[in-house]
Amino acid sequence: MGKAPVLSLRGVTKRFPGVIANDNISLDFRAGEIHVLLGENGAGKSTLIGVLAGMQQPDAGEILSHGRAVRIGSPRESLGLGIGTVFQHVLLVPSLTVLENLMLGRGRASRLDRAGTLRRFHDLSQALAVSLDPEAKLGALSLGQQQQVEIMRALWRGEGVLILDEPTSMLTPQGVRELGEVMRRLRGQGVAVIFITHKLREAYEFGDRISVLRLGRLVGQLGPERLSAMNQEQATDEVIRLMFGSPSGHQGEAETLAGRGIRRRAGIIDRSGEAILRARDLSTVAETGECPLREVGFDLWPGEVLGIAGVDGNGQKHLAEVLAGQRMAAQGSIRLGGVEIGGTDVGARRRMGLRYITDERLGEGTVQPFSVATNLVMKEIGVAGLWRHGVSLWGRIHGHARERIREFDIRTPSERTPVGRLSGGNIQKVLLARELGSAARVVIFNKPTYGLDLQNTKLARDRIREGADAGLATVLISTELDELIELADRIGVMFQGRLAGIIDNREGVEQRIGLLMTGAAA
Amino acid sequence: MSRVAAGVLRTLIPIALALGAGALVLLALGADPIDYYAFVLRRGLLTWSGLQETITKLAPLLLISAGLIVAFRAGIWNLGVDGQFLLAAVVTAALGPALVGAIGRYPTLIVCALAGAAVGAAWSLLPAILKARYGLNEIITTLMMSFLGTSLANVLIKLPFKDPATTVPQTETLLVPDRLPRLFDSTIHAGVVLAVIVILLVHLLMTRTAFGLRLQVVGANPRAAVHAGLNVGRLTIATFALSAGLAGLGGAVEILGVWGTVRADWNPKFGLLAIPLVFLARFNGIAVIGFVFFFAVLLIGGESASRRMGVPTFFILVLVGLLLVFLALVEYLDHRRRERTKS
Amino acid sequence: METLLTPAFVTALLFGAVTAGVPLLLAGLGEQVSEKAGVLNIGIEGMMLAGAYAGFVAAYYSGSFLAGFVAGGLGGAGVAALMALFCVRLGMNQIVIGIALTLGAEGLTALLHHFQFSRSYPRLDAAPALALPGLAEIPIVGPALFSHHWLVYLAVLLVPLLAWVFRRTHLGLNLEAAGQMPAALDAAGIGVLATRTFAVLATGFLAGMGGAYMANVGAGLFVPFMTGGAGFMGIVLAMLARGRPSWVLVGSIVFGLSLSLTTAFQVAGVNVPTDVVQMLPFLMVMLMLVLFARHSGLPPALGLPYVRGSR
Amino acid sequence: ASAAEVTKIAVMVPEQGTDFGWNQQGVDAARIVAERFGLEFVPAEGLGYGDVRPTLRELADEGASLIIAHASGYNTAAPEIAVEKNVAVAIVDAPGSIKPGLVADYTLSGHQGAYLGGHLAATMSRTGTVGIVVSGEPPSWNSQSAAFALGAKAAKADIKIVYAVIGPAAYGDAAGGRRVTEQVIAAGADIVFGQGNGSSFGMIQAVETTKAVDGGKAWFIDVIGDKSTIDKGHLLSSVLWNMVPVYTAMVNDLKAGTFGTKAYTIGLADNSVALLKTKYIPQDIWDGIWGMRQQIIDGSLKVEEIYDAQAVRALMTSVSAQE
Ligand SMILES: Nc1ncnc2c1ncn2[C@@H]1O[C@H](COP(=O)(O)OP(=O)(O)OP(=O)(O)O)[C@@H](O)[C@H]1O
Ligand SMILES: Nc1ncnc2c1ncn2[C@@H]1O[C@H](COP(=O)(O)OP(=O)(O)OP(=O)(O)O)[C@@H](O)[C@H]1O
Ligand SMILES: [Mg+2]
Ligand SMILES: [Mg+2]
Repeated sequence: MGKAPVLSLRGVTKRFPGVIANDNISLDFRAGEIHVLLGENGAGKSTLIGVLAGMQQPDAGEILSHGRAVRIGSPRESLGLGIGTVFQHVLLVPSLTVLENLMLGRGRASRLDRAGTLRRFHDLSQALAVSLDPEAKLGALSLGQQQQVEIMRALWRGEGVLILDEPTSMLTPQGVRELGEVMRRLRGQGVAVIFITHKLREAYEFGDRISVLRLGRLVGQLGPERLSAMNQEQATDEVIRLMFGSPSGHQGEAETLAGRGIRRRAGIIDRSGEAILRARDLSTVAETGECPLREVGFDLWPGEVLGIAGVDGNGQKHLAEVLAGQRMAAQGSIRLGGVEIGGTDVGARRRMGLRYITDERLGEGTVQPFSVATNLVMKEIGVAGLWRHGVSLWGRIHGHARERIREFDIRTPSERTPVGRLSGGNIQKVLLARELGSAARVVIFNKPTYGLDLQNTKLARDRIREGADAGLATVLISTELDELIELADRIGVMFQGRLAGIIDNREGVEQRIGLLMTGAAA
Repeated sequence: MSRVAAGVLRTLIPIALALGAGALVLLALGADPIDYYAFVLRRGLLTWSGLQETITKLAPLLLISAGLIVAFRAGIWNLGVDGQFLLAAVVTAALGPALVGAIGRYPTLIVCALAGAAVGAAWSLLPAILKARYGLNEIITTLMMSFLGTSLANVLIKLPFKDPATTVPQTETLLVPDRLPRLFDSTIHAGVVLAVIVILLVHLLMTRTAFGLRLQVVGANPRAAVHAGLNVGRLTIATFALSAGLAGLGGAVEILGVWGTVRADWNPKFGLLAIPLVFLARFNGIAVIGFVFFFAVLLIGGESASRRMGVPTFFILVLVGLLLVFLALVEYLDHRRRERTKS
Repeated sequence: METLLTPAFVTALLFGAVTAGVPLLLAGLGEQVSEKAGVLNIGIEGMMLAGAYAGFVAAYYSGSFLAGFVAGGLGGAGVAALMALFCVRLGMNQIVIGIALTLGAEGLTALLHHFQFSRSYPRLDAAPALALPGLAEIPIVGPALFSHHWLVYLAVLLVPLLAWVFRRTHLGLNLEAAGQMPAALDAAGIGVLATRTFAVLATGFLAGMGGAYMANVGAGLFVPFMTGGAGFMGIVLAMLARGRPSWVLVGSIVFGLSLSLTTAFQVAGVNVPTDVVQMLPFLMVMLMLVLFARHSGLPPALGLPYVRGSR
Repeated sequence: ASAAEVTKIAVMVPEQGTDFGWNQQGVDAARIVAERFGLEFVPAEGLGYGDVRPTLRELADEGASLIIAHASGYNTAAPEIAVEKNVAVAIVDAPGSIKPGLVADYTLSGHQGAYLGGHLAATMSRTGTVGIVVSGEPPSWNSQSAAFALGAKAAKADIKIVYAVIGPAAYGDAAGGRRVTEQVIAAGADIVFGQGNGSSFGMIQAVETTKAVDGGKAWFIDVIGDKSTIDKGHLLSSVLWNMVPVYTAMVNDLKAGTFGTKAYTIGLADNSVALLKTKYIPQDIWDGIWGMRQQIIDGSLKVEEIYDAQAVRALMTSVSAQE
């Protein structure tokens, strides 16, 4: 294997208060190779990327570019080395247009070169097979589209190294396939691609080399020759062994983690009784860049999981918010246990047992600077037991937090740690712990496993399944088909704000949903 | 213990630096810094007569600070406290003398205090509604209302509330015996005690109650507040009312305790000092008391020292500016230290 | 009575409105640059005052108005440099530092004036006026609007220029990004700290020029505290303008006119306290806010320090 | 009130005593009187318009025999402290609150001088219009504005009088002073009677740099202090105040134990109010003014005292409305 590394890490270490995010990591990235980084939430993948992108300064170790030691003191210096990065969290300016975002950083005080930028924009649009309106305000685009802009920007100067931190987390299967094509094409052009994902299938499908991080340390690597020698099953088993150090005894675990042999929920739903949740022609008014609801209706029975499939940005957000009471419907009715709740607020609905687990864990789900404990009680400030006559009983609030942390296995230094310091997976556990209490009757999940690693994904899905088995009525909004197929009893598809045909989750459901998602049969 | 010592040290060093910088200016003015600072200390802190003045100065600053703490913790930048303070003061000064004859001293004092708070709150209503209903940024609106309030106060003094007995444009005067009672035989009025109690209560309200926690959630992440089902609009208006009400109470107390009347064009601009101090104290009511006291010593003592040493009083402004900068520096370094260690 | 409202007088009213408006215009435009970049520059009052003092001293001793304005700009930029160091580079609290700098500048300039000028109160000669050929001949309006010191035209030209910079140059994009999503600017390879430093210094320079204009052209001399809150007015104007320079111009015209209006009323013998007239512009603005209240669209990162890679 | 031994007098002023005006005259006069009586002298300058009780108390504690609170803004606080500390204070603009042995009032008004100033202005005005510019409307300035208008009126029935206030609390607004003065000149005034602390330098600047509507020179009539040392040839006159007689009388009364029994005033009679004679005033006109001065002194000519702002404005309006 003659390819010399274009970029190398030598003993890179990065500490954060309380954690060693990267612990003496040495890695080589080669031209024309797609190098997959795998690891649990909090394993240190993004930190490593941050170091390469000049966003983080390593505490120890060195970086070699074409064998030459370099210091990447700022993003500019990273770009200067031909490294293009698509960060895990979109780093674009919402108030600027697509074109302006692409022009950002191409100059200091000089005039903007719209014509030239537009030309390059069209070239790249071709190459990436995307169609975006260059004059659209970025904030008005769906996360998926925003990510396409990010990729375009990362490729702008035809970089030698392209880093993609969990790019597929908000793409449709179709989108993922296209991204795969792009990566392969770039590999063909001799670009070194660094690709981070939590989905083993993608890792095997696209990766020439797989490196696994665990608790900040590099715990193993599958080189091209070994990888090509293995079939997908062997590869995934090996990766899982590396990731979780679980001896191959836990085959069952490995299987579910790998998402193989999905057991559909065998729950037999009794639909004779009255539906606990009845939605009738719900419609909303949209602000710019949002997709409103258009006459959405469905029934949901206790113990049932209603899956909502669809490409991101087809009204799922509005549906969730309208059901939760965060957004008032322009028309339509919602009945919970026979009671009309269309006019009631979040608090009232929560007291009636309606719960909502948002997909925006940081945006609205948590208050980052506040402690885990506070975030755990955020939706019931003032309740008896934790408060007396409106006076906070902090002792009890922290006690309550410790219970939840134990029960939901939240990995946090303490209940007083600011929630913003936790990794994505653990923040999600905080949300689950907050919502899935005893009094819950109906739960709405919005992309519950988005950005979670295998283990946390499994945990979250188990929670959903257990809940349903215990009689919870569940609305499960997800862009991941296999997740829906694994968990849902019936699946509806959102397309342009409408809920197209709700069908039973049986064999061959994939094709029909696939069609509905593109509006074909809608 | 040693942590406390370290903390004290971390505060003392920058103060020393600021005083050092001030000393250079004093030398340039041909004054002996040692003498100057000695005078400041003696008048502001070490003599009972001076200390009384220092303590008396706390009342309006603490009440305004209390109002600011409520607003700032709720993420609402009420920068209009001066207008709220002033209007409340004018109304108090107009009401007091008119009422005292009819209903007697203590009822008057209570009515005036309440009226002042009400006026302050009322003056924040428009910004509150604009913020709650349209999300209009309150920095602009409160600043505007503050300018408006200052002018309106003058109009009120010069036209409806003018004391006909004097040629000077000012309200009638609430006579000394009718003002807030003084503590023992000192010149400190009961309003100071009220102010201290109020700010401590506000501190508890914000840190130890459900209401306070709700406000803090709204302040830290409004979207999370909506998600959690908090009525952000109502909380916003409540915050404004409470914050401005306290500023108004400050105005009332200052009149009932010290002035007895308001003269046209009077505007102490306490907010300009209280706002930075509240930030330096990180919205902590107890810490605010310390900062406000420190600066009260500086103001009372500095004025005396300037007079005794023939230094123009402008120098006090320079000193205040220097201290704010260096204290902000501590706050910053301390913050950095916490960031590094906290986990 | 109306006989007093002669053409000459009307001209003077308009002329006065301009002289009163220009410092606000410069301060407002300056503040707008900082705010766009995400820095809430409360210290602008101090920057104006420093500019007024430095500008006067330079103009007085050199006898050159140009020197005065340059010095004024540098004086303002000097204070701004402190703001940049403390608030941008170190990320210290912008409101505390802003107020501290304002108080410090007030005290320092007053002290300097006290020892330098309080016995002699030196005054400059009338600022040379540059009459725009043609326009200046228009009756009433001509001499009122088109016969001013060149800095006035410069200040007005700054409006379209800034608008152009904001919308058509990389600097404009960088400033916008620094205020909207600093991390994105950083990731794009432009230093957020440098961008903001640049913005704050620009603010200081413009505010300082405004102060210098106030002292050298407006008053012809320096007296302590002479800016009297013009800086804070600038902040309000900048925020109301929502990033549009043209609105700052409109705003400063309104306030300038309202000041002249005060005099007009009095001379016309309308018997109301000046305070009432002073309230008019604020009332107007509040009214407009109530009627057309929409999100005030301040940059999300306004007032927040930027620390690379922090969570 | 019984005779007291006087050892030390203090004077309190809101701004630095270097303004060629209210503050400077007050401090200087007090100093002179102190020297004259061989008393210890304590100036407290730049106290601003905030609460001065701390300073009053401190001065009392330091054993001041007399505290001159030289600002109308101090005339509520000072009497209170006088009672509290049993110290003699002198206040301005509050004749109502005198107390034997404790509180004396001296209402300073140069209205008599201003009347002469108005006469001078009207007779010397080429344009037939004179102006009055003030930075605020405290009583003592109101009375002078009114007297100036009356004097002008008396000299020329058809004189036009343009009255303008710079703005609220514009004591230091030099730019405003200049702007408004220029506008007043544009309104036809060739002689401007200006009252204002820091802002009055802006007014002078305007007079120096603006031509009157007839293309001729514009003149300035100042108040309280004598700015001729910094004049550039536009200072026509000034209504000079001299507090020395008043302060002297106070000390004497204090010694005699009659302090606080009378209100002190300044006037033409003892030259505590005088019109500044500059070389720009033609002798014949000056003689006429001098004669009028006699009439005022011997009471044959009464100058109305108007302290209220509204009344003053009303007067101006009516004055100019008559043509
Ligand atoms: N700026 C920061 N400050 C403090 N701690 C941080 C910071 N960034 C990351 N961490 C911590 O470092 C560890 C690694 O975080 P990192 O984001 O690199 O993990 P990751 O592998 O990207 O996880 P995920 O798959 O959820 O993105 C985590 O424990 C995280 O809490
Ligand atoms: N000479 C200049 N003229 C106009 N704008 C400038 C100039 N210098 C810098 N700027 C502006 O300042 C900002 C920062 O410039 P630059 O990116 O070179 O700083 P930097 O060196 O990256 O900052 P740092 O070293 O702090 O990371 C840019 O937005 C640029 O528009
Ligand atoms: Mg990551
Ligand atoms: Mg650089």
